[in-house]
Amino acid sequence: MLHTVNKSPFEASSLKTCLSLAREGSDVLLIEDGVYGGLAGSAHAAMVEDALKSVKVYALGPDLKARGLAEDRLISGIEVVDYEGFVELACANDKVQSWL
Amino acid sequence: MLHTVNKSPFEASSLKTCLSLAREGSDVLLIEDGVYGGLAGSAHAAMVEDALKSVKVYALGPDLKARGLAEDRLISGIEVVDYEGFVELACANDKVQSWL
Amino acid sequence: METKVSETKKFMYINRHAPHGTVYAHEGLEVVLIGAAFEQDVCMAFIGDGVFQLKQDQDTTEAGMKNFSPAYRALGDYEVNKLYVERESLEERGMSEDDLMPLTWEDEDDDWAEKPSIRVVSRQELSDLLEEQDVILNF
Amino acid sequence: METKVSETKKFMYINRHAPHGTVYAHEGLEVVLIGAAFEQDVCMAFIGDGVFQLKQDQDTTEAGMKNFSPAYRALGDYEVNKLYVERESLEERGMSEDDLMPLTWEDEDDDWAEKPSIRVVSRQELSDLLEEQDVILNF
Amino acid sequence: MKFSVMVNEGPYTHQASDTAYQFTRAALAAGHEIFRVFFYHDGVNNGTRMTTPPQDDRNIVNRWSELAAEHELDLVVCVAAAQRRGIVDADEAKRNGKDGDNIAPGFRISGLGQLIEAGIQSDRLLVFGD
Amino acid sequence: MKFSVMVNEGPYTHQASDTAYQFTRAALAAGHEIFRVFFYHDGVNNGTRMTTPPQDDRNIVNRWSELAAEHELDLVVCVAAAQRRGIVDADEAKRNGKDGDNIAPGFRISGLGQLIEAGIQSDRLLVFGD
Repeated sequence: MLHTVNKSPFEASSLKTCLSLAREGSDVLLIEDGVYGGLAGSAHAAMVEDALKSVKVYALGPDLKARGLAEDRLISGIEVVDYEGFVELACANDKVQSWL
Repeated sequence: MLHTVNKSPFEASSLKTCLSLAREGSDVLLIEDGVYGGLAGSAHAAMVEDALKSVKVYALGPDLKARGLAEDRLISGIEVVDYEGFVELACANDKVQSWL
Repeated sequence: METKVSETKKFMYINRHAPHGTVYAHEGLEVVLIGAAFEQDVCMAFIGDGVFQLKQDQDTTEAGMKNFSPAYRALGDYEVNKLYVERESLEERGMSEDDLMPLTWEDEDDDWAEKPSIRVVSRQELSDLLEEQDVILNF
Repeated sequence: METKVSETKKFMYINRHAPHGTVYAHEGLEVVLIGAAFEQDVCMAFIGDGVFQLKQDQDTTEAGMKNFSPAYRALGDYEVNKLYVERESLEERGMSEDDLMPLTWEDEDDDWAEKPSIRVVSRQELSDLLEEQDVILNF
Repeated sequence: MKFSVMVNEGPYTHQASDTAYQFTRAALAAGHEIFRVFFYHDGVNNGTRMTTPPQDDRNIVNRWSELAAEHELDLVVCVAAAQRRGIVDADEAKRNGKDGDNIAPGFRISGLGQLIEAGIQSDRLLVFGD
Repeated sequence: MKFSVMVNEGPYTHQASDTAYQFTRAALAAGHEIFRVFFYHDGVNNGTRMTTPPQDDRNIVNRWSELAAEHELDLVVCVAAAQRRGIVDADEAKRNGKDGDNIAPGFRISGLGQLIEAGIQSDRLLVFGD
């Protein structure tokens, strides 16, 4: 199952809710303002690092670039994908849940 | 100075930001989904109770009723006002900041 | 993956927004009611502020808005009778099951016995339910 | 309270939204640039995710959106040169002042010396600044 | 006292327009002046005459139009925000080559300067949004 | 694979419509089928032909119209959501007594059943919103 999160964890609760409900082996894709959730050294980094033990976390490259975030700012273990990769993740998982 | 907060503290950070920046003696008015911030016994009640030591907190009655929240569900010390009271608060304070 | 027209899919409508402050709860409920005609296997989940949608005694008169909360009572008639409410979300908000509207449905396989539609479940149970679905819509 | 047409008021534009995910930052900046013509005493505050608006190296090409971030560089020319950035918000996000665009203005009272527009301030200082304002707009 | 009101979200989707309306009505009832109501961001969508809400719901656009007629309110829709979202009066339609307009009675389209002026001229500026 | 896409926010205000567009384009480029794009909530505002965004910005509405023309996409605007927000085609204008319409090329107005059908018929339903 693919989960997408499009809001910043600093302003909204959706990343936290997603990670609390995503089962082991799920894919989580950070898009739009959700990519801020991937920032290393932030107040929410520990939550994401903890989640990385049981789920795979991706971040959408075009949204990182739009926000001036280089890949080396991301928590280690987060994989960057483009829109093509987003489509591939949607195919590879049996369903998609958007945590709007 | 009057601060208004219109979002639920369970989903958004605006109440927390408001209370961290509101100076002693300020008025804080909870409107729309912001009235959930007034709920006694919630996970955010301690933050509001703490704020009540230095600011006055109001909640908009029509928004409480719309959401089925009786006044006795509110944290003690929160005063309920109607739209007329909202106008009076806006008059009594020299400016209004909406934490959108 | 094979898709048949006659296939019955498991639909979950996740409700995460409080009512009235935004329209998502209201327009989400309209989707569920329309969707009921399609005879799919439907359930609803109420997570986070979504639990406030089921609060009793909503009265929008003074706010001058439409009170759509009575429409939740129609869900049972449309055979939408699995409403999962996350226990942790209720507790975090200082709420309990007693705060929720007593929604029911009539079980035709059990002599039309009136049964409760709301089931308070743990986050873990909800997580399992999510995995079972075919289509998830989030309002 | 007396209001004179010629009065100069203290305007603060508070920016609390990240750029691109929503339009508030972009349309907020448009207000500031238009407002500059009115010769009021103007400042901007960047709080919470608003600090991300000033992040260097924004490139929206692949996302297919407009990159409005270069417009912040025009603020100095419009004499909008008090941009307060909350230190706690930067730190919470793993960011530092080095991440921000080096915005400057030219001080005509100091032989057009180029001076920095961004001032990183504490939450307490920001709280004091809020109190000094006459009009506050929040984007 | 002289108030101005800013509305930043469209009708129905957020409560902002409802709260702004109730505040404006209460201020007028208390004898205050409303210098201007300024519609920005998605707030410009309050200014279309093309809505047909369900009959058992309030009509948010008509409510503003009627309040404006009754109290000679100045309802201003920001032109830049309106262009992004498709709110058009006869002048804008002509300028931008549109085959029709959709502005509701009592609303006018103007620039952001009207907002700044409202901030300068009013004793209080109240903002309602998301 | 057969995808459907749901867009719940209007143009420019939220990135949802942009991301949905980029996803749809990428899916088509990879050879997948787009069964339907359904516009709900403020998403219906993507379907007006009255927008005039700044010339240096993308034209979100036209982008959808052009993609639809190129790939015969089915762009469906929810009728109930459209009525609340003032998105109108010729039929709706007639039914609701409006003096014009504003629907953009390539979009059609229909009921919520089209969303449910998309969920049933598609292998994956992707939702983009606030």
